Amino acid sequence: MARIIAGVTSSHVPAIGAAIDNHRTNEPYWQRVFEGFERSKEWIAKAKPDVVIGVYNDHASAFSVEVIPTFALGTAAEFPPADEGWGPRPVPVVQGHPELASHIAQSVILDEFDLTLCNKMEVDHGLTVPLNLMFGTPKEWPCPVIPLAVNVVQYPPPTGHRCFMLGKAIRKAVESYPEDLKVVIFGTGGMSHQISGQRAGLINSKFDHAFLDNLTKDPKKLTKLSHLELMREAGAEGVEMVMWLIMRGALDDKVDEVYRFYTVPASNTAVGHIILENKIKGGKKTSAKPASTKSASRGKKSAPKMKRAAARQKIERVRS
Amino acid sequence: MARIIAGVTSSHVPAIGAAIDNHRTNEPYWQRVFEGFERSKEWIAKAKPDVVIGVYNDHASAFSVEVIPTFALGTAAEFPPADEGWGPRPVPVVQGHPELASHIAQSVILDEFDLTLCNKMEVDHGLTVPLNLMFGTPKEWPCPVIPLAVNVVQYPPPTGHRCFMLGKAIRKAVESYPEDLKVVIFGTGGMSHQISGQRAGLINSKFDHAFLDNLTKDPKKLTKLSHLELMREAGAEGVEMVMWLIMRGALDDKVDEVYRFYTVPASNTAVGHIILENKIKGGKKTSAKPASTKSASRGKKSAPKMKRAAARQKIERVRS
Amino acid sequence: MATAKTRVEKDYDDIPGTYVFDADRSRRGYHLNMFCMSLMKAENRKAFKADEAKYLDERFPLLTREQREAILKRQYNRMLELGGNIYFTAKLGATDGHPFQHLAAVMTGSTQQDYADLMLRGGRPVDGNRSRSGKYARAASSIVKDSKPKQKASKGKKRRG
Amino acid sequence: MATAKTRVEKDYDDIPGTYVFDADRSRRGYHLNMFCMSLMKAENRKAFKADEAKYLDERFPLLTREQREAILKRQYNRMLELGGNIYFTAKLGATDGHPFQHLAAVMTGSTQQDYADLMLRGGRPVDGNRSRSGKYARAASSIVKDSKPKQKASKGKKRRG
Ligand SMILES: [Fe+3]
Ligand SMILES: [Fe+3]
Repeated sequence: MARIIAGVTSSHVPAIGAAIDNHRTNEPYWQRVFEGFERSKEWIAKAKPDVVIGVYNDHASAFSVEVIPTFALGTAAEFPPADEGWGPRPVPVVQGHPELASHIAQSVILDEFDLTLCNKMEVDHGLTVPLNLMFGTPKEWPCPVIPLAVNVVQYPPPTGHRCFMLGKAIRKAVESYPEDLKVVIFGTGGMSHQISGQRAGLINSKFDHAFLDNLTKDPKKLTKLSHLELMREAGAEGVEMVMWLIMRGALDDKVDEVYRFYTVPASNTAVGHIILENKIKGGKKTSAKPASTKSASRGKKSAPKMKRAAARQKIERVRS
Repeated sequence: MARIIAGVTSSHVPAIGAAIDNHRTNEPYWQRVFEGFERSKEWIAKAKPDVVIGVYNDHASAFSVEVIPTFALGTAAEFPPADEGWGPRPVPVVQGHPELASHIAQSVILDEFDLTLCNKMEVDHGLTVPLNLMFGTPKEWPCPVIPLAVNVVQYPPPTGHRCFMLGKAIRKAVESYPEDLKVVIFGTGGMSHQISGQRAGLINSKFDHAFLDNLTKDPKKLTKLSHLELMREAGAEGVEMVMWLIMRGALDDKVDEVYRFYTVPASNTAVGHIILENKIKGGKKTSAKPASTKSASRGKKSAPKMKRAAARQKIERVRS
Repeated sequence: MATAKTRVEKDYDDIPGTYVFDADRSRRGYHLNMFCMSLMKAENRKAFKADEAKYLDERFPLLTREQREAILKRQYNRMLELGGNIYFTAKLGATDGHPFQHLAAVMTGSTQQDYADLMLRGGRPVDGNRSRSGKYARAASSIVKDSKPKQKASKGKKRRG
Repeated sequence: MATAKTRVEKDYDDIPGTYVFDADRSRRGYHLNMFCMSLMKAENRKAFKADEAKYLDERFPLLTREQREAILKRQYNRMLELGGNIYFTAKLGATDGHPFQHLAAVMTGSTQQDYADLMLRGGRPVDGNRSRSGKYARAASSIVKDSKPKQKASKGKKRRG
């Protein structure tokens, strides 16, 4: 039986991708961001997922205003990086998992989610940046990835509640797949940001921290946020945080928050990142804890600690 | 306030379109089919809808196996007829109603239906044949049509229950639209038929009649039919009858069946057609009854009667 | 609704003479169906007719050998087995200028006239065509009332449907 | 969730400096956004740069006069007003070789340096930027605990978020 062992959220700021592609990750501005993911890379190397389900949104790359799917699940064998205006990102082609993806599609549609299935789809920074943040820049991604693209471009996106329920349906689908597979689900986008209009540049860290706290402990509260409140508090484009709730819905009600990182800014955006593990099942822990060794401190800034208090201290420092 | 005054179901057999396009409607074989819609044309001329919502499925015309939306709502200003292999059907371009369609999209997505919106879409015989059956062959369709394409090509289609609930959500959306508009909703496809494999040619009139009976009186029973039962009893392609439940969900719980017609065969398919009106509201009837005058009898076959018993008698005659 | 369990088992495989176009078939038949879709353009139909094998080899090199053969031999059931869907394969029949009932006759192992006559007689009956395993052979549908008599049947009028 | 009533009223129009890209804007901006999308191909970027007005007139004749002018003058807020979406209009900025923060500076009436500094200082604060009508000016979010003290606050540690 396949099972979802953990969920990861991460912003997918395009400038992070540009920093990687242009080898600028050692600039202090970007170091601050990438250091926040050092421990996460160790964690995922230990967790070794067999498949990643990547929840993200397309940014007018694969989908224009001609066809706008609310939920588009990638059932293809591979997903090339999209040309977002400067040629495709120099990242590996994303290999899909057509069998599991089709199984999820079938199960979730019979559970009354109205998916659009994509047997041909290019994927943009929304999916590939989080893969870089978690896996670095390998020649090939270490495991297949099933993309799930969510419309957050044209209002209205699906409600947070709908997203949460889709997560639950995905989990049920995964657990009815006969092969033994460890699955990690990524929710991407956010955190607070607005990149359009006179209010561009908006950041609301108070809101972001509350969102992170509730994501771990009381996600149902987040499912009650209206789009209006999300846009008002977290920016017009911050509404993409509804996607995190798909990830959260796919996990246990009670989870272990094993890592958190938050920094402002990356380009125009507050970067938020959290790793949530399902609790012990059948006597054994579902996945590895992040290693507490090795991750070197660089310069003034220490590598982020796993404890939340420490992580917050760091945030404080970064923002001051 | 806009309101849905009635629902119509109709098969959308491509050969019916070919018979129209090739001027063969007077051949006895086709006369039998077209006569069944004479009263319906009179009915709709009296009902004068301001907008039609046309629930249908695409048959590998607008959508291939690259992108498969479960529910695709047409929000464009117009929808040209698709080239299904012999050039587009010589029928008028379908004019949409972008404002109402967008309003429905927004309302229904916030009600947690995961639509795909299409601002560019060609429409095939699935939509245009029922328009011909109801409106004849005018130079322009008499009113705007909002297409709603449902996946019934790749298994699984949405469940009948999901379709029924979508109908309810569409009704709610229509009723929150500020302009006074009379809307008629078409559910198309069916009835029993299988056009693939060694079982091609399957017809199950008993099932079809039971489906029609329940459609009027007890549609919730139909929402419990599994796809397996639908395919077994009504043919692999007969599963498209789930679309009729979208129409039915958009109507009152109790409706007046004002017309019914059933005949076998049209090409490979059992043709079923029913008109259901919402009951009197606010003191006045929501729409016109079909005229009981004028419709001429031709040759041996009398024009179908409104009464079901009579309609069935006719069916008996037609099939014998 | 099918349960997760029966979904994995594909309950619908019990229906005889039927190839339900599910995700597995869709994946298997992707290039076959995309080939059929290409025939929606007049110029492609022309190129295909001019040299069928060349058209397939050049434009759809990912077709399997079996699919390629089934296309060239117009084996319509075999195409369904190999992941084809009837709405797609029908475009191949149309390219050949065949009416749909020709394809139906091929698929049912009949002549076109016999198939047409079958339809005029009311089509292929469902009795005897429900179930490979025989499990559902006698069962009628849950909505067909005369197979499950109810109190309402006492209305006097026997229900036909 | 917004109710039907508030949806028609567009509750989100109360958010200052914000153009929510809803179906009405999407419809209005269809050709503007499709123009921007066309810039994803190198050959189109080249053709556009060679003669902007000609490119627009020949390939996107259905742009309104206002949209055409906003494009030519790079009026990024005006484009949003006229139905543009930022993910689309950003492709125009990219075609010009501008970093995104240039567009942000244009939209916020700032210099690129001032905008960058604003972001480094932690971004534009939400206080004072919630509401045109003032109705929500002081309200914080329902999830931010320190704006709505609860019993749990007695835990001792003051919540930051
Ligand atoms: Fe994004
Ligand atoms: Fe059909």
